[in-house]
Amino acid sequence: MHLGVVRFPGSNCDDVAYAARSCGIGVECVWHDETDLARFDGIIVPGGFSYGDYIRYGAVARLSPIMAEVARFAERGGPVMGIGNGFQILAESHLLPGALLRNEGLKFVCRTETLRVEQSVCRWFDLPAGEVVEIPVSHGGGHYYCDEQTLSRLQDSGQIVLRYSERDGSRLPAGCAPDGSLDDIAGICNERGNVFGLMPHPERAVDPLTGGTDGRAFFTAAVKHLAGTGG
Amino acid sequence: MARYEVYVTYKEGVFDPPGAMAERVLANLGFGGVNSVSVGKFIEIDADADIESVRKMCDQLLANPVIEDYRIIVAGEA
Amino acid sequence: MARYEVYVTYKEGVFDPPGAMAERVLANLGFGGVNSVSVGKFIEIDADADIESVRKMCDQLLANPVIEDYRIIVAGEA
Amino acid sequence: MRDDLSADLAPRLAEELGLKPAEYERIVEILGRTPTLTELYMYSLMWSEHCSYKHSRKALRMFPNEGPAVLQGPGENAGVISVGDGWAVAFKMESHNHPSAIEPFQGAATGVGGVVRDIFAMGARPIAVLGSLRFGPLDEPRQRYLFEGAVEGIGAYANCIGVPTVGGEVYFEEAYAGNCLINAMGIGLMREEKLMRAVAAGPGNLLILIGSTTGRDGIGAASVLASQEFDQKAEEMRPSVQAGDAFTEKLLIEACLELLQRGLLVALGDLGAAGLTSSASEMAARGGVGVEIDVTLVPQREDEMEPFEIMVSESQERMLAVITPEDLAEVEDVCARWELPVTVIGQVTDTGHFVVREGDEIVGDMPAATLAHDAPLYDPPAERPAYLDELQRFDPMTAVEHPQSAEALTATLFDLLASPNICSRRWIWEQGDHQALLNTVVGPGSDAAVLRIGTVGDGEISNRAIAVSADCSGRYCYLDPYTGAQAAVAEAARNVACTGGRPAAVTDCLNFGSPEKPEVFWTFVESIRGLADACRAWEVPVISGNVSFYNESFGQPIYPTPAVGLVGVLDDLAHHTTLGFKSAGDVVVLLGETEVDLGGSEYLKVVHQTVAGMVPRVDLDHEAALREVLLEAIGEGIARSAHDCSEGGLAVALAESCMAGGLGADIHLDDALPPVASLYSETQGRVVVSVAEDGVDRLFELALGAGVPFAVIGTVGGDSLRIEGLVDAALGKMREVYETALAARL
Ligand SMILES: Nc1ncnc2c1ncn2[C@@H]1O[C@H](COP(=O)(O)OP(=O)(O)O)[C@@H](O)[C@H]1O
Ligand SMILES: [Mg+2]
Repeated sequence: MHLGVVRFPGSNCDDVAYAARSCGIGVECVWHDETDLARFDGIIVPGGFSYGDYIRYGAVARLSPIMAEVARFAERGGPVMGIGNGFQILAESHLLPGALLRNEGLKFVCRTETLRVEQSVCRWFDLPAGEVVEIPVSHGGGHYYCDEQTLSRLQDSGQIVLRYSERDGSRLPAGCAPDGSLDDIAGICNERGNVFGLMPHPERAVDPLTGGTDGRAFFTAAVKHLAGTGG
Repeated sequence: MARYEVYVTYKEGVFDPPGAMAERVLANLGFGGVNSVSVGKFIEIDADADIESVRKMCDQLLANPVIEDYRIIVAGEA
Repeated sequence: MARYEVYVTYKEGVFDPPGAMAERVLANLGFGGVNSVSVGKFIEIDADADIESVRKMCDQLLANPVIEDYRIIVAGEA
Repeated sequence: MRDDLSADLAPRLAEELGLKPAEYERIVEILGRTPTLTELYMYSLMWSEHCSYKHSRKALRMFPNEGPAVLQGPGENAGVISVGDGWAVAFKMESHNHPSAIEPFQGAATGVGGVVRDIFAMGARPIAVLGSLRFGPLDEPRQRYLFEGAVEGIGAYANCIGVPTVGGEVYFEEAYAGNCLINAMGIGLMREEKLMRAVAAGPGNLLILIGSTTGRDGIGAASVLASQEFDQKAEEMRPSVQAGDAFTEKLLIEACLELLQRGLLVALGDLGAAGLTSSASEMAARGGVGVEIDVTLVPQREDEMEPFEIMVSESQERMLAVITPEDLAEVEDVCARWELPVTVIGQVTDTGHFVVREGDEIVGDMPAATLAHDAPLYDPPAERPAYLDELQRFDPMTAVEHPQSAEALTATLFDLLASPNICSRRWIWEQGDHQALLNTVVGPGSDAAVLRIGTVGDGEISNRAIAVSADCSGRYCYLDPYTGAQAAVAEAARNVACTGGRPAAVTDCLNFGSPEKPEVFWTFVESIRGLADACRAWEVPVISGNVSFYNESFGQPIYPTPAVGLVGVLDDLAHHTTLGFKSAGDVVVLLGETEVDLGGSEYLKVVHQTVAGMVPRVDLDHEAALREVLLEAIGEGIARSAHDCSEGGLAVALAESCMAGGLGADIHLDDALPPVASLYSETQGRVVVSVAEDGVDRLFELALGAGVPFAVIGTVGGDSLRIEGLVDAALGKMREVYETALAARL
């Protein structure tokens, strides 16, 4: 089991690498100019502020050589997960539908949020639908947006993976998502379920001392899945 | 050397958080009659390049076609 | 109802990191001849208001007079 | 020389640049001739208050700077202490008051940028930022603008460079309405052997500039702004406001740390106030060498910059380093990988002179040490302010009517919980990433932040931690600067001890009005004396700091505000504590004794709109003993929560422990004091601790042994805070008031 964590200038690759390792996964940080990902069983595009998020969230990172490789990796069915800024980069790269806009309140938010796992085709993730987890968010541009057709397609084909929710898993009242996300969406995947993007940071919840342990499932699930597919 | 002006605006229907916030705050500040505000980008480029390449710059970097439209104006010699 | 367009740009001498970043990235992408890029705001306002109040909106909210200049254009009836 | 000035123009220009006639004379004497334009600019900035500490240096000598843990005291970019197991922590607090008053977002952002550069200049990876902020009351739109902008600016910059914002403090007082205070504290972590200093050495070595290009932005900004009184003349000063470029800073952090890791740097320093001039002259002076810089080699952002402009530009996000010529290629490789420009701009010489060239032409040639060290030092007159007697004569118990009924006292508690100086700061700290780097064990919202020692990037995680708190009551310092300053360190130390940290060292940011006013200068000296006496008594050295004078508007100085940033050490993270009550049935204990201390209190301000009276005294021995009891109790695992009493007194402290733990409490106070004093006195040296029933005896034993007053005052439980006969406040309602108060004012 070997995951690659992409490192752009400004990304917090170390946090994800540490979290994955602490869940027993072998990881390696990969510099953004690399073009060979063959040795990896999965790729994580981590959070942070790649290129300062100048111009648009993820706009510059998307143009780096490694992202073309990540696209090919995903095309071949390889598992790719984008966290926070990584989600923004995957959306900019059109590996995931829609876009991430500035938070509705225009303010950065850092706090622990409750998420409900939706029934989805996401292969990064094997928590049962309806399960509720507590994961920190930390972003200024996590407002998920897509047009109506895309939204119903996401719904119909099980591509909505995570929603911000109440503690008991019920839907939030309108306008209560931390970033104003459309339909309270916190994470989505592509149709095949191998590319997954989420704004919350599971890597910040792998240690009871610093943020809880609900995030571990995001990494251990990958291990199980990847082991199951012979990766 | 030519000067180009690029106007990047949200596509119709895309939620514009800074615009929506501006509408709210302007109303709070007592400005009546404001129907809508939208906040886009105004990019000025001085370049030895034709408009075709400026278009490519927009497609590749300066605008995101999923949510944004852009318009290029040749503003003269720089 | 009138449509106003407001162009907000950095004052001369204020460093514009996104503009500088765009210059660098465009050069890396192989766009030759780009001399300078600056990234400002393009704000569209539909309002039942005269240009004087739009100026006030800019001073109070839409532009930061300390580091930014702005220009208002009456773009017609909305 | 090309920049020659005539002998009669030079003194006039000198005056315009803020040099006093005697200072100008001194420059002529040093050089033995009329200074050139470039030299005059360089001296005027290096000898400005901001760079030379000419009014404060003598008073600052009162601080104790030494201790077994100190690896680097004042005089470098930041102080450094050892925190055990080979780990060292660098920290420093710095003001950005004047730029922030003009443009709060950029001012605060670049303030963070500056202090963070001080940290990694020492070789440490920046691991935390704190903000110590003061504004006028929020009902004025201008204050809301400053406050919101500053909070956003700190968050935006720190978030972008991936450094968590773990705490801070904020107060709203009329005295800051014309002059807000934005102090930023930076903390960094390194292995002891990686300690780096800004000491130039090795004639023939190269001076390199890493990072941003140099523009006209902020020519003399920090130094000039920070050395002048500040009126509504903001308009005219606008051009000196600078925009931060956090991404370039992030690249600088990574590139510089990598250069260090590879052993490629002889010296490293940041470019702050007075830009290249200050950085290079200080490096040269520390190393007893000379430097030579060719301004034409400095990458410029704007056309036709004059040599003096290049030498004093305060463009942000630049670092100066000394390397050997052999290492240049490797240094260039590292910087290229981080997409950062790096340029050789000169070299180290053995002349002791700072030579500035424009190509072949010399435009300045000065003994480097005279720039850095020879500014004349002043002994300004100090005089106890006349207003103190009258203010201190005010007796809060007799001068005003106090609430008596339980209903009125409960209403007062809610008023205090809603006070902007007490209510939850969540609105602020949610705008800053407080978790990046994965070591935040206790984030903002508690007495002190607790950060695990380790770097997840290297997989090195330890059991050790530091605790950090920033504190200062400007109001106390206004009423009694000596005691107020002691209270600032006392509170910071108590906050740190409440989490289980042993106070180790202090940084400070001394914010005052004009030192040329005897009454202001007296408060300055008294504050330093207060800090120094407390720090000496507790063996907590002052290892870095910053002075910001001329915080006045229309001749009105701010409250004396000696902000303190204190770092403590936890040897074992298994024993750390937070402020929230943990389980129903636990026993609530008050360590320390309440007295009638309403002078300068938040109660007096909120309920009676009065700032007067004698402030609570600080008993240095008691504070030390109290901390020992706390550390013992936390170390033995019997303290389940600990929270110190500060603004709002015991009642507010209890309410905060209830809210943080989601549990009520039944309290009975028999201190024989008037009710309002029981509840809202701000007597120092008190901590609310909760323990399991079977821990009470042991805690009593510890307190008894240390001579610390001990009282069982109640039990945890229920869903309201009930203080017998005095207060009955439902948890839900307290939370609603406390959590929404700040946002409601914006
Ligand atoms: N400007 C700020 N930025 C981040 N956190 C802050 C800021 N101001 C206050 N806080 C946090 O809010 C909490 C309460 O602050 P304060 O009332 O000053 O605490 P105390 O009285 O214990 O010193 C602390 O955890 C502090 O770190
Ligand atoms: Mg406290």
